[in-house]
Formats: sequence, structure tokens, C-alpha cells
Amino acid sequence: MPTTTSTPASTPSPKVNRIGLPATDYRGAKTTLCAGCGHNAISERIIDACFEMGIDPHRFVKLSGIGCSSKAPTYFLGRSFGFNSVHGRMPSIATGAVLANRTLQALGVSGDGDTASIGLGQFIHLMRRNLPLIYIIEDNGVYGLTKGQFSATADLGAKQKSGVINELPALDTCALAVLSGATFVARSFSGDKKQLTAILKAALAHRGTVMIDVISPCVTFNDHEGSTKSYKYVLEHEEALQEVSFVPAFDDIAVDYDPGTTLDVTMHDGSHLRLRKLAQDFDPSNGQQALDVLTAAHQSGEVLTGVFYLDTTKPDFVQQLGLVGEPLAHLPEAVVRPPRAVLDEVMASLL
Amino acid sequence: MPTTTSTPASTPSPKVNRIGLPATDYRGAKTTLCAGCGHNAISERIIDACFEMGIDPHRFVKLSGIGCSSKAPTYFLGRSFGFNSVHGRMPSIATGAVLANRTLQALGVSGDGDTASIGLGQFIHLMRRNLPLIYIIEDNGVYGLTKGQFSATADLGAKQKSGVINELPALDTCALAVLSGATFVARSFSGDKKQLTAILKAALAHRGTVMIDVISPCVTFNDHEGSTKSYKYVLEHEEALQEVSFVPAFDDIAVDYDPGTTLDVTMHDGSHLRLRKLAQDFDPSNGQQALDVLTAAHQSGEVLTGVFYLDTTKPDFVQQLGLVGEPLAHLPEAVVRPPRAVLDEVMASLL
Amino acid sequence: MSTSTLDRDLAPAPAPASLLNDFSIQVATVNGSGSQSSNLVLLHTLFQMGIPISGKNLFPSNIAGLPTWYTIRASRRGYIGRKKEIDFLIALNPDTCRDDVQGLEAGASVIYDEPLKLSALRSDLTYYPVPFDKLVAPVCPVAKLRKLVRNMIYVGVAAHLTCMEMPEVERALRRQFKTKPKAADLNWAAIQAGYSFAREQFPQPDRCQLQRMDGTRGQIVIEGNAAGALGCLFAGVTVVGWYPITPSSSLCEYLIEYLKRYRRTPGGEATFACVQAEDELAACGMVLGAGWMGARAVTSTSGPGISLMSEFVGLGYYAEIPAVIFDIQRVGPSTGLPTRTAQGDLSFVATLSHGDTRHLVLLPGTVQECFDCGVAAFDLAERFQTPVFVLSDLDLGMNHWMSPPFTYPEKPMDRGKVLTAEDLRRLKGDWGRYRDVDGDGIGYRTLPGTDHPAAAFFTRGSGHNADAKYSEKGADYIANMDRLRRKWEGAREHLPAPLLEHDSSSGVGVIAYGSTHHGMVEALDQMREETDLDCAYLRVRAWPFARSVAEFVRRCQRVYVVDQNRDGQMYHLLLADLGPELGARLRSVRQYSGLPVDARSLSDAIRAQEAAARPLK
Amino acid sequence: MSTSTLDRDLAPAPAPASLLNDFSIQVATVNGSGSQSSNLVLLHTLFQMGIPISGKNLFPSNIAGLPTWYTIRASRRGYIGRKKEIDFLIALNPDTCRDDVQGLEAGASVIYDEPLKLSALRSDLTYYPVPFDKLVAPVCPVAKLRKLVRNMIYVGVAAHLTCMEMPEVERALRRQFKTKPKAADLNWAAIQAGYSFAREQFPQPDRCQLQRMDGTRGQIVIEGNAAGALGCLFAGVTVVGWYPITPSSSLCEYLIEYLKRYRRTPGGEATFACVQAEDELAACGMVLGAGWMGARAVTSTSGPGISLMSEFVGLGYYAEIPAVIFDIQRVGPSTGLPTRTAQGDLSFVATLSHGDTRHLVLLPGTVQECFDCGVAAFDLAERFQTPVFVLSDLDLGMNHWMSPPFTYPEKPMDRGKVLTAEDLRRLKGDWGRYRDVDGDGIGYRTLPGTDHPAAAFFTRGSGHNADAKYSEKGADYIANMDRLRRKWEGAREHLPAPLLEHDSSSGVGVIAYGSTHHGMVEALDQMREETDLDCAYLRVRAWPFARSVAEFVRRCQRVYVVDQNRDGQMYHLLLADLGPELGARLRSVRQYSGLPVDARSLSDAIRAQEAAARPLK
Ligand SMILES: Cc1ncc(C[n+]2csc(CCOP(=O)(O)OP(=O)(O)O)c2C)c(N)n1
Ligand SMILES: Cc1ncc(C[n+]2csc(CCOP(=O)(O)OP(=O)(O)O)c2C)c(N)n1
Ligand code: SF4
Ligand code: SF4
Ligand SMILES: [Mg+2]
Ligand SMILES: [Mg+2]
Repeated sequence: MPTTTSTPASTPSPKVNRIGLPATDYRGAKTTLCAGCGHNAISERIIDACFEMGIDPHRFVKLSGIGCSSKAPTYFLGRSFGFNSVHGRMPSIATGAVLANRTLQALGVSGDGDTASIGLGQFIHLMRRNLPLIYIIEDNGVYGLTKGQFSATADLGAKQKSGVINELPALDTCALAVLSGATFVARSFSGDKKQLTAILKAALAHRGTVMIDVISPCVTFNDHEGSTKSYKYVLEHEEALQEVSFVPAFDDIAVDYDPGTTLDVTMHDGSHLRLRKLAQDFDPSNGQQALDVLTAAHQSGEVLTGVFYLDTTKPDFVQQLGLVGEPLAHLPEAVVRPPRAVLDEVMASLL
Repeated sequence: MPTTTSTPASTPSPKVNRIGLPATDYRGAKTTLCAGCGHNAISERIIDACFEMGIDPHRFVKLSGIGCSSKAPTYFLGRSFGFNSVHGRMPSIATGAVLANRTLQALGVSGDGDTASIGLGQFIHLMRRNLPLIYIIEDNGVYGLTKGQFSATADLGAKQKSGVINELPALDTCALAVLSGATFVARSFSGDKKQLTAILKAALAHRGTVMIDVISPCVTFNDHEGSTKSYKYVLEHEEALQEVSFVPAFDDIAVDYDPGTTLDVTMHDGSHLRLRKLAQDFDPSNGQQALDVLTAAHQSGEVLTGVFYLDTTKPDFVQQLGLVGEPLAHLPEAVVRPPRAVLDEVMASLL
Repeated sequence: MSTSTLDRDLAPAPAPASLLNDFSIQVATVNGSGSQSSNLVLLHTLFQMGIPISGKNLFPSNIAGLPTWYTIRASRRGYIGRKKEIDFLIALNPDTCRDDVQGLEAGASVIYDEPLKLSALRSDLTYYPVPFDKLVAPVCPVAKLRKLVRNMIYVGVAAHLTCMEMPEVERALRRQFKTKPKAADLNWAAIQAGYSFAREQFPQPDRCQLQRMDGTRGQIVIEGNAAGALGCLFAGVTVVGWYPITPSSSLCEYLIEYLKRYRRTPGGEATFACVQAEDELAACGMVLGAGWMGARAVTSTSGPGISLMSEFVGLGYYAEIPAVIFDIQRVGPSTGLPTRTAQGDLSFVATLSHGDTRHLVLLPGTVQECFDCGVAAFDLAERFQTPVFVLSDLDLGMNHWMSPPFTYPEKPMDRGKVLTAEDLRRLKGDWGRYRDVDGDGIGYRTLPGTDHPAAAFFTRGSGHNADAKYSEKGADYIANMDRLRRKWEGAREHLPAPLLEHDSSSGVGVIAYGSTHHGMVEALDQMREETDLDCAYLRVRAWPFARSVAEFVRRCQRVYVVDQNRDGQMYHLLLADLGPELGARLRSVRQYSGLPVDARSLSDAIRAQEAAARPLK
Repeated sequence: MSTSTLDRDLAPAPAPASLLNDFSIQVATVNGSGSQSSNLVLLHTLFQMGIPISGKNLFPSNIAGLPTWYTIRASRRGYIGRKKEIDFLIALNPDTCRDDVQGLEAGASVIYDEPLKLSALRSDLTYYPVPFDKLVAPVCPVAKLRKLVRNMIYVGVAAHLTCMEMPEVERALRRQFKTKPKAADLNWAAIQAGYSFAREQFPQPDRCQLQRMDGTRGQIVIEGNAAGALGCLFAGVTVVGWYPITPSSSLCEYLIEYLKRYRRTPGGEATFACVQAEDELAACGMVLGAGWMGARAVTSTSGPGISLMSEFVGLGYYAEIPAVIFDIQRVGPSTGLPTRTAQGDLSFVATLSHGDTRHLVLLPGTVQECFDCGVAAFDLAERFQTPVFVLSDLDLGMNHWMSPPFTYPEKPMDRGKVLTAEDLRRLKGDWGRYRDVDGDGIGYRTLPGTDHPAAAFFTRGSGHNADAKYSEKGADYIANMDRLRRKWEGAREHLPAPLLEHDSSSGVGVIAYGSTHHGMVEALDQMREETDLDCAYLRVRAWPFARSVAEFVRRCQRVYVVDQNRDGQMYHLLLADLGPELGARLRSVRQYSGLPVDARSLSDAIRAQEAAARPLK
């Protein structure tokens, strides 16, 4: 079965991309994260995906909370605006930003502590609104920046470096996202270059909330024996739901695929997400089934990756609100300040 | 199939209950809620259940957030301590209170706004800890006390009195509770005296987090045509998953039941929760299945009631923390202030 | 039915001049009983008769069944603050009627529901027993409507007793029921029934009398929250993030109404986005996100919401993001008295959030200023790149105020220092977000989406240098903090200026702010007229203070600072700002019962302190 | 290997007296490189030699790879504040070494990694180039361990140059690696390698010299957060709700360690509950819930967490619930500089939350007081039934301080006014939660579970009367608020009293608080010794202030109030409290670079202001 991806793995990247920018224009400041941190690999994948998709950096915004993960946006797409806000509250900042300028592509980066502990309410409400945004959780099961305490995605029974055992069940952010209304829900692994890049590209083509939980080992505090978010554990327990590939709309290649084994989803921009079935028969348009496989994986201790849920039909929040096409932020005075007659009318009604 | 319940419906309440208190000792201050408010009916059911179970009022505590619903604890069990805290944060207050005195029975009362909007994060984290507590959401789909704005449990397409349509999907608090780790999850209706009383009694017999979402119409702001939380709508769309009855441990009656159609669950205190199957074959020990029926009901617009999930084996938070049996709050100085030798030991290690 | 059947000639003769167009009517009912329509009919009738009025609703934190008092004040001298004494009581609430009656001054009048049998309570009042149920039955055959219509009876009774012009009553009523002519007819019948009954039963006119005058021409009646909402509308707000809370909700609810009506493109698209957030933290975050993006964004809340916004406001201050936050104050601390008024958030808001912060705080004192501050706040937020607070309160925000019509904003919108792609080309990309190019502490910003390779910068609440790069250097931190302080100092003369409401050479001054103004004006007259104490009066309208505040204090020997809070928050802000030397002239006057401040309490309090300071003539 | 192979006789001769036991060593590395063990070996060696020391870690808000500086100060006079000048630099960070060297005063010494080639930078320093990689290789054959062991080389080099006693170095090292003898041996070999190398290469002794003295006998070395945790342990805390945040996390982490170790029943059951909450709101809520239930509960946080706790703290104040909240302050506003120190939350915390609030704030200045305040805070919280804040900071909380051992709390726990079932029977159930029976503003409370029909009451953050019934009455509100204020006023003399650290009749005074104390003590000596300016020094240890603060100010003409924040927060609290007359004597001195305040900057600042006030002799 031929599948195609546009990850650098299969085709060497050209000097410049389709909008004429070199890959270096997608890089950011030098990382200050630990060498080997999963978050750095995710930054690389974001750089790859944006470069290859020909994203215009100045039409891209990066938002984050607080944590090692939330620092990451400084280290990619340096030519894009970034906002490193406060702990757990990126979703609301992003909501305001996206509504104020619907024409930009927004990427939110969060950590598992940032999202599943302090930020849980905002996270779910963002999903519920289907705000057009890519939301990435760089998920290491611990609070990296505050030195290794368990987060709410730490698995039951996982062991801390100090030997302490986690006695609480993990919150599954993918299941929560499906349940709450996100329209594109996936899980990947920072070390899975091919899958993560393909998912990120598809995310860039989606209109609505994309929630990607990326398992991203913390080499300093959570990469030891007994951790369920270590490189070793994930490599041994990763189970891909599908083989994910992405054909961008501008790559005008007709590629054969077998509809019996591969599902082709046409994205909003005309590109194609191709999901080749692996173990099980799985329909990503069925939220119910998504919850099923997630619950099952949870019980078996598997790290299930892939695209769990995808709905390309649901209106996003900007559409729901019926916003004008131009950015609200840039509407001129003549449009946003009603004329004198309106004030007169209102005053007259109060006489 | 004979089933028995100890609700007043089937057996007239005696003058005093098994601990010798009259029903009036379970009443509270005169309600200041609107006449006909569902919340008042829930208060009545709580009074019934506590009276019939012979709960000792002084060993019972009531906690709430802010809202019409959160005012309700003033109107039942006036002889119990109550704490009307701040909006959406009852779970953390309850957590501290329960840990400080594990020997009291705690009941948390919240609203759908209180829980599913501002309080969502705390709600889920309480479920995750399986704190021994009965958590009741008096769910009317609106913010009653602030005059009728939609809450996050308002159904997609529900109509406000002013005609505004809700465009966001409802959060299903039962599904969230199941997903997060609560060990007893149910939904009922303020108007369903028999079911609600039986569930409340079972709740009093459970050890762990009990989450009961009670649909409770707001007669002032959400009882009109177009509402999906009106008396009319719920009466027309309620679908009971099971016929629920409860046999308390102290009611030493052996009652026959057909295990083919009725599931008997032995609760922590030796009492029995009897669930007689109605439409479908349903196993409340299976969280997966709970999510399935909830999702299905959601899609069909049904108000599905009953006990969705029940796990009588999981240790609660107090057990997990390995607390002493006596209330932490009352441990004497000799127990909580280590002796001088301990300070000497620590000081010696720092020399 | 027309009003012509009611004969003006039969109306009682005018009462003693003292209470002519100068008294207060209080309607004591149960909330949820629908009396608000009747009260508004009364209010508008007086207003239409040219009599200056104000209407204040004292309601419980509850939806139905608890005591509520609506007080209408008529004041021929134009006082619109609360009057302490009730001259005319309409007692309909069985739970409170005894207390209500006992609380009256001798000589007051009482309309009451006959079965309540109140006339035995005191002998120094004038009683008008009215059999409401008997009167309403024939007027309103549908029994379940009677509860609502019943309240109109007292409108008719009061109209007769106080000599309202019935055509104006009818006009007020029909205005009230504009969209429901049937209901209007029904209610009009009830009014007439009350009127006729009173005319027969109480031929003697009451001492509270009304007479047409020319005190309201061209004026409007509006709530401060509606005024604030209009301010936002005309400020060109585009993003609204809010969470319901009394007494703030109506600001956003009005705003949404206005936006829906006046801010759609011809194609019906919205030029605004309103989001009911999941809580106040989120509402504030949305506003900051939108402000960062370059939109004019607003939220409105009350005390508990302010507390919850603390962390985000600190971010806005330190990352320098425009935001407008209305705080419609209610009585704190904690949940406090959600339906009572106070000025208790002032000092908390002024330096909200951990670390050294100083915000811009506007203090509207009238509904017109709620409008003006609404407009100005956005200009200031964008000019100073910082959160701007508008501190209103329940009294100002939710009560009915008479006001001159608002004036259309003449100044074009000030979008502050924003560099476009063109600017950046001109500068050859050499710019830094937090550089103090103009020496006013205000940097230039670019907006996301600006098409220039050097446009982007990284916004953060952590340490940064003048070029918006992450920095932990002490020197960068100090430079940044000092610049922020400079920026704030520089705002003093750009905020709504203090108003010298009344000048005097007595050496005694008062400083008040916010809704206190209305009681203050009247209290000043009282002191001048009753005891010859002529205080100069400066009304402060913003923090940080303009230099003229110090000048005012310098010209006085003693300055009474009036606060509606326990701890004298404005007094302390002034003391801190003026320093000990001038600050020694300040005296604190505090009122914090939760009721709108009244002139009598104010003048009593000031006179008492002044008497201690020096014997009055 | 024993130390006997190292011959003390070969050690260089003592240096000029001026730097004998009186200098600072700064180790500049990259964080995550494991240098902290080496630094602690140095610190403890000096301490064991009887030389007063302090150790300060200046680290980035990041986990690995960024510049970090650890500074050890030896002070024969016992000064343990930060010293501004670095006398001895160990430069290992290629990214900062040039700046580090340029920042030195003339005459300083530099150990550096030879490849960095620093000696060309300046000619007025003494350089000790050390080939770290070459030296470590033979000592540590396992390549991947070298990164860690490498840092021990500089211990050996410095030991030789400054004449440390090698047996004490070894003792300090083995203490450090108590549980890992193999690692100890390896590291010891590295130290010796450094020592031998230095002895050969640098026979000349450095001017920074150490010599055994008797300045640390019986003392301990501890971080303030560990001390605070011990305070909680001995206060009998039972419920801990917390959320990680720098620089506060270690307090709860230490506390959890101590509780696990010392607070289990013989059967292994926990007499405590620690919960890592989902955020600071929840942490604070848990503390209030537990406090309401009658438990001693604590949380610890830093600025952002304080902001988030605002709403709950207002509830605690108004509903009168005991709670202990540590704020280990870092540099704000917003995220600010999470790993730098400040006193910037003081005024925010003092009146935290909307509405009129006033809290009890303890201000420990030493690690011992972190312990003592830890104990006292719980007594005060239960006595006054209110949240009590303990304001520490990063400097005090996370740095290493020498201190006398802590003293076991002699006073039994004060659980405050709690009525038991028996009490209620005696009172025949006639009590009211908020009645002011004793005239001190403090009511009696009952605890949930109390077995008496009249025991239960309803706790709420909304209006209530003296019997804890819901009330919206103005009179109830005022009575309650006035009582709360009375209660707060009454606490003045029950909080840790101001300490007159130094008296003088010069008429010039200083007031400082918190970690500023250590720089202050030294600055006073500097001023006295260098310019004959002998300031009296009052150290304030709590808010509200005891009356002795006013007495102190009254005895002075000018009082310098030292704050580690931009806006002079303590200055303003004092001005507000003392009033304008006495307040006029106050002068504000502010230091806010994020570094622990040093004596030189303080004495310079005070002298400059004092010179302007009157010429110094
Ligand atoms: C309000 C608030 N509380 C606490 C902190 C401290 N803090 C910084 S990062 C962090 C946790 C980060 O964990 P996560 O989101 O998982 O990111 P990671 O570092 O693991 O990538 C915490 C608790 C903070 N900055 N703000
Ligand atoms: C922090 C805060 N925000 C807002 C409010 C205002 N408020 C009071 S009750 C309420 C909503 C209550 O809705 P719900 O929980 O559904 O209770 P109901 O009244 O419908 O029973 C709100 C928003 C508040 N008290 N505190
Ligand atoms: S501490 Fe962990 S999460 Fe943080 S940068 Fe290092 S490896 Fe990454
Ligand atoms: S407003 Fe609605 S929720 Fe509130 S008391 Fe009335 S009926 Fe109940
Ligand atoms: Mg993490
Ligand atoms: Mg509700």
C-alpha cells in the first residue's frame, strides 16, 4: 500500500519552502531546556511542519502557560509573535487573541501540569468552544520546571525518582478533549518524528480545536526505571492506532491508496490526512469509539498514539460567533464607533 | 419481582427514626428559594434520606459553593454544621474538611454553574482523589442566582427565556466523573422522589466519592418551552436506566430478587443497592459502558437517569493517605507536637 | 379608556410648600412580585412632570420572596442622592411592614394593604389603608395575572394623593409596556381603580405633593451600567469576556444588547465577539489576549471577580497589555452583601497583584461619567499599554439616575503607540518593545500579524529587557520597573481631572469620589444653610492623582475625605500620595452600611469632626 | 586515602590580616552541572573551622545549562548578609566568565578553567589557571562521571590557596556523601588532585586566608524553608495543601519529609494529611476547610499563588477561619524573576482580597524566626480565628544560614476559643458564633462534630449577624466589620514584638524587616565605623505594628525605612499606621535588584539621604 508523507524523512527538504523561506526562518532562540528533553524534539517537529507547510511566520502566533514546555515557543519560529502567559491560563489568553484576529494561525503549547492541574477548567472550556487553535500538551507526567513533582497525567503506580509512588489515576487529556468538544484529538510521542510531523501538518490544515497530547520525556526528572513516561517505557509500550500520513493540498500528487485499509480525510484546506489502519478497525469520526480505545489502552498500560477523533464539519467558535472576516483588532474607527445618530437614538429612548 | 425500598412512599415514616430523632430534627431554615424550585425538592429528599437512614445530624457536615443551589444547605439539616463557601471552590474546602475529620459524613451541594464552569477543575480533581463525600449537582442548566444565563450543562440548542439559543455542547458531569475516578456516579431528577431518595440512601452507605447530578428545574429562568431542563421536558424525556431501590443494613429483611433481572450491590456498610434492569443490559461496574450509555443518551436527547458507575472496592482518599482513625483536627498536642528529642535530633543533624 | 374621566379639579389642593416636589416614596414589597413596573411608572411620571428624581432599588441577594424596597425621591432642588427619611411609604410586605412603619419619622404617610392593619402601630402617621385584593379582582378577571397587576393599584392611589398628572401616568405606563398594549390596558385599569378608590376614600390631600416644574427638560434616566455599556460601545470595543456577577452583570448584558443592535455589518456579521467565560480568571485572560492582539477588550465584574483576576492583572501590568476592567463594587469582604453598595475595592484594585504594581483607576461619579470613562478607559489603556480600571458601584451601576444626555465622543480613538510594518521599514527594523524612546516610559508595540521580519517580539510575565528578551539581570529589572513607575506617574495629568465642584475660602474642604458625589452636594448645602459651614469640594476622578489635588489640600486647613468603606481607603491613598506634611490636613469620614450614602449622615459626620476641630459659629 | 599525606607545614603563610577569615568566594558555573555538592563542601569546611559563613545560591529559572553563581562568605565578625564585592572567583562558566572577571574589584583572585584563558582580561587580578579536564581524567576513569567529579577539583585548589584544614574538608565531604561512600572516595580523590596541583603550581598563598577560629560553636546551618517546615512540624500541623512554586516548594517538601519521619503512630498511621493540590486556589481552600474543621492547616506559596488565593483569603478573613499561609517572596510582578529575592508582596498581602480586609502578617528575619513564626502562626491563627501570613523570601528561604539551634516551644499549643459540648451544656446552648463576649472582637467557635443540639452554626462569606445567621442588615454588617477591625487592632501586642536591635541617641533611626536584617546589621557598623553615624535600629517583625514602633519613631528625628521593593511598601504601611505627624519622620530606602540586599548599598543609600538632611561630621 503506497502512502506518502511530506516529512523530511521521505523527501529531503529543499533549500527554501513554497513561500520562499529557508528552514532557518522557522528556528527560534537557542533552547535553554535540558539536552535530550522531549520538548526540544517537539520544537523541531513544529519547525519541520511549519517549514514544510509553508506557514508564513508573521501570520502565526505562539501562546503558552508556564513550565519548561511553556518556554518552548521561544525556541521555534522566532519570527512569530509569542506570548508566554501565566500558569494554566493559556487557553483564555488564546481565546481572546484568536477572536481578536481570526486570520492568524494560533498554536498553544502547554505542559501536563499547566493543562491537567491548574489549567484543567480552561482547557476543557476551550475544547468545548472548538476555538480554532492547535493545542499541544508536552506531556512528561511531571512538573519539570519545579523539579519533578507528579502531574495529573502521571499514571497510577508510576514511581518518582525519589521512590514515591503515584496513587492517583491519570487524567487522560485526549479522552477529556473528545468528551468536551474538540474536533481533532490525537496523541503522539516526541520521539516519533514521522507520526508527529504528519499530525502537526494535518493540524495546520484543520479548522477548529486540535488537541495533541505529545508524550515528551523529561530526562532530568522522569526518565528513570519505574516511570511510565520515560523514553524506554514509551518505546516499549507505544502502540500506534494508525499509520498517519499527510498530503498537503499544494502537493498536487495523486497517490493511490487502498480505501479498505486506509482512511482518507479531506481537510478544510483540501489537503488529505491518510490513516492506515493497523491493529483494529477504527473510525475517527466516532467519539464513542475514541473513548473506548483510550479507556482500553489505559487499562492495558499501552501508550496508544494516533488520531482518535476528527470532525471536519463542526463550525468553530469564530464561525459560531458570526464574526466579520477582517480581524476585530484592526477594524477602523468608522466601523467600530457607531455614528452620532446612534447615540442620539439611544438618548432619545431614555428621555 | 419483589423489590423493596425504604422511601416513605412504600412505608410510612415512623414518628422517630432509628436513632430516636423526629423528622423535624432534619429540617433546616425556611427556604428562600422560589416556590417550585427543583432545589427545594432535593432538600426534601436529603431530609428524607438522612432521617430514614438515621444519620446523626451532628456528625454530618454540609458544604457548598455559591448559587441558589449552594444556598440550599441552609434549608435542610439545621442541626448540622454548614459551610457556604465561594463560587466553584467547594471541592477544595470539602477536601480540607474531610481530611481534618474523617469520621464525619460530608455532603457537598453545588450548582451546574458552580461545578461545570468556574469549579470544573476542582470538581474533576476531587473525583480523581475519590474523596469520601457525596457531591450533588443541583443541575438546572442556568445560573439561577445571577438571573438565568446559560451554564455549561445547558444543552446544545436549548433556548433561553429571551430567545437566545445555546450554541455550545453541554458538558456531561456524569461522564466527566466516571472518567476522572469517582466511584459512585448517578443522575436523577428532583421530581423523582423514589429514585432520588434511594440513590441518596445508597450514597450515604458508600465510601468514596459519590457524584449525583440531579436535574432540578429552575422555575424562574429555565422552565419554559425550548428549555431542556424544564419540568415538562424532563418528565417527557426521562429514561431510567434501572429501577433503583435500597435496603439499609439495619433493615434486617431478606428480600427475594431475581438475579437475572436485578443486580444487588453490597455497600460498604452491609446495605444493599438493588438495580432492576429496565431497557438495556447494563453493568454499573464497567466505566466504559457508563460512558457509552451517557454518550448515546446525549445524542438522542434523552435524560438518562440511574446509577451509571459503582466501584465499592477502590480505596478512598483517606485510606490512600493512611490516616489515623481519629480526626486529625482533634489529635492532642502530645500526638502532634513531636517531643523535644526530635528537635534535638534534627538540630544535631544540622551542626 | 382615556384619562379624561379623571378630573384634575377634583385633585386635592397643594400641600405645605416644604414637601412640594420634595419627598421620598418608598415601596416595600417582596422581590419577584413584579412591583418594579409600578415603581418605574411612578418614577417616569414624576420625571415627565419635570420634577427631578432618582430611583433606588434595595433588593435582597435572592430571586423571589424576600423583602425589597424601591425608593423614589422627588427633589425640586435637584438632589439625586439617597434621602435618609422616608416621607411616603407604600407597605405591601407582611414580613417587614411593621419595621417599615416603625422606621418612619413622625408625620409620614403610609399606603398599606388593608389586611395588614398597620394603623394601630403609631398615631403620628397618616394612614391610607387600601384593599388591594378587592380592588384588583374586578379589574383583572384572570386570577393568575392579578399578582402582577395588583401592584398598579398603588400607583393610582399614590397618583391621587400626591397629585400626579394622570395623562403623564398613562404615558409613563404605556412607555413601560410599549410592546405589550394589552398588558398596558389591563394595568391602566388597575391604576384607575386605585385612583378612583383613593379619590373617594381619601379626599384630603397628602402633605407630599407634586406639581409640574421645569427640572428635567432634556434629561435622560439611565442606570450607570447601561451608561458604562454605551461608553464601551462608542469606544469601539470589539472583544468582551465576562462572567455573571451582581451588580456587574447588567453592564455586559446591556453591552451585548447594544452590540447586537448597532455593531453588525450590513451583511449581518458581528464586529464584536462576546464570550461568557467559565470564570473571571478566564474573562480577564480573554481580555488580555485580545488586547495583546490589538483589540479593544473589556470585562466587568465585582469584588470576588477582582480577587480572581489578581494574577492576570499583574501580567497585564508587567507585560504592558491594554485592558479595561469595570469593577461594579458591592459590599465585601468575600461574598459580603452582593446587593448592597460600597467603595471597598479601591485600594485593593489600585495595586492589584503581587509585587510592585500600580494601575490606572478611573472613578466615575455620575452616569454620564460612566459613559465618558467607558470611552476614555480604552484610549488610556492603549495609550499607556496597561490595564485600566473603572470603579463604579452598585448604587451608580444599578439604580436609576437622571442625567443630561451623553455627548458623542469628539476625539478620535487613541490607539496608542503602535508601529506598523511601514514604520518598521522606516526604522530599518531597529526597535525594541520596551525601549523608552519618548521619555514617557511608554514603549512602542507591534501587533501580531505585522508583516515585517523584525516585527515579532515575545511577550512574557517574566523578566525581560528593553528589547523584550528574557532577562534575569538586576539592571534590566530595575530599569524596567523604574520605567513602569515613570509611565504611571506620567499618567496623572491624562486621567479624568479632579473637579472643583464648589470653592470656598473657609479653609475647610472635602474630597469625595464616585457615587458619594450626590449625597455630598446636598450635604454641602445643608452645612452651608444650616450652620454656615461652607466647605470647598474637590471631586477626585482618578488615581494616580493629578497635581491639583495637592493644590486643593494646600489651600485648606482641614480636608474631609469621604469613603464608603470601613478603612478609609481613599484617605490612605491620598495620605500616601500627598506625603505626611500635606497629609496631616486630611480627616477621614467613613460610611459603610451598604446603603447609598445620604446627605444627612455626611453632613452630620463632617460637622461633628469639624466641631471638635473648632467651634462652629 | 587519608589526609595525612597532605602536609599542613607546606601550606602557604597567612595573608594580610584584612582578608583573614573575611572574604567571599564565588563559584560561577552552569546549573545542572552538579557544583552544588562542591560548594557545600566548601561551606561546611569553613563552618567546621569555626568561621562564620553564609552561602547564597544565585540560580536561573531553568533546570540545566544556564549560569549559576554560588557565593560563600566568610566573615570573622559574623556578618551573614550578602557582600557586594567578590574577593575570590572560581570561574567555570564559559558563557559568563568574562563578565564575571570584569565585575571584580582590583586585587581579587580567580581560579579558572585553563582553556578559558582569562588572565589576559585584566592585569590587576591574581589568576590561578587550572586544567580541570586534565586533572579529573586520571582520578575518575569512568568518563560519564567526570562531569560531576570535576567540580571537586576546585575545592582542592581553593583549599590549598586559602589554607583550609584538609581534615575538615574531608569531613565536610563525607558528611555530604554520607549515604554514598564510594562517591565520597572518588570525590575526595578529585579534591586531593586539585590540592596537589595547586600546591605545586601556586606556592604563593592567596591573600584570602582562612584560619580556625571559634565563631560557629553550637551553631547549625539551615535554609529558612527547612526552618519554617520544622516550625510547622512542632506547631502540630495536621493538614498541608500545597502547589509547587519556586522558591516556596522546598518548604512543603521539607515538611512532608519531616512529617513522614516524625509523625506516624506506632502502627504507622499518619497523623497528617498532605495534598499536592491542583493549584493554589485549591491549596488555600483545603487549608480553610481543614481550619474550619478545627485542624491546624498550612500552605506555602509565592507571589503568583498569593494572587490566586486572594478570594479565599477574603473568605477566611470574613468567615473567621484559622489558616497559616507562608509566602516565600520572589521578584514580581507577575512571573517576574522566580529565582530572585524581594519583599514585594508585603502591602498586597496585608490587605489581600476585595473589600476591607486586614490580616496578620509575620515577618521573620532569621532562620530561627522562620521556625518560631512557624510555631507562633498556628497559635495566632487559632487565637484570632483568621488567616495568618508568614512572609519570608527567597534569600531567607532557600539560602544557607548559620544560626543558633532552635528552641523547643515551651508554651503549650493555644487552640483558641473553642466551645466543647460540655461548655454548651453549661451555657444551656446560649451562644453565638460571632458574639463579642470578651470584648476583644474574638467570638467563640464550635467544631463540626460537637455533640450538642445547639453546636452547629452555618459558616458563610456572605453577610451574617452575631449568631451566624444570614443577614443583609446594615447594622449587622457594621457591627461585624467593626468587630473585625477591633480584633485586628487587638492583635498588635500579641504578634512577634519589634526588636530594638541597636539603640543610639543620635536621633537617626532605621527600621528594617525580614532578610534585610543581615545587611542592616553590617551597614550600621559600617556607618558607625566609617562616618560616626550611629543609627538606632528597630526590627519590625509583624503587622499590625506594636505600639513600640511609634515610640521608637518618636525618639528619632529621622527614621530610614528599608524595603526590598520598588514602592516602599513598609514605608507606606508605617506612614498609614503612624499617621502624618510621626510619619513625617520616615524616609524610604529601597533596594530591588533581586539580589539579597548588601550592607554597602544600604549604608551608601542611608548616608546619601542623611547627608542631604544634615552634613555629617
Ligand atoms: C500560579 C503559579 N503556580 C505555580 C507556579 C510554578 N510552576 C512553574 S512551572 C510549574 C509546573 C510546570 O509543569 P508542566 O506544565 O508539566 O511543565 P513542564 O515543566 O513539565 O514542561 C509550576 C507549578 C507558577 N509559575 N505559577
Ligand atoms: C467569583 C464569583 N463569580 C461570580 C459570582 C456570581 N454568581 C453567584 S451564583 C452564580 C451562578 C450560580 O449558578 P449555579 O451554580 O448553576 O446555581 P443556581 O443558582 O443555578 O442554583 C454566579 C455566577 C460569585 N458569587 N462569585
Ligand atoms: S527539567 Fe525535564 S521538562 Fe524541564 S527542560 Fe529538563 S528535561 Fe525538559
Ligand atoms: S431562580 Fe431558579 S434556581 Fe434560583 S431559587 Fe428560583 S427557581 Fe430556584
Ligand atoms: Mg510536565
Ligand atoms: Mg444552575
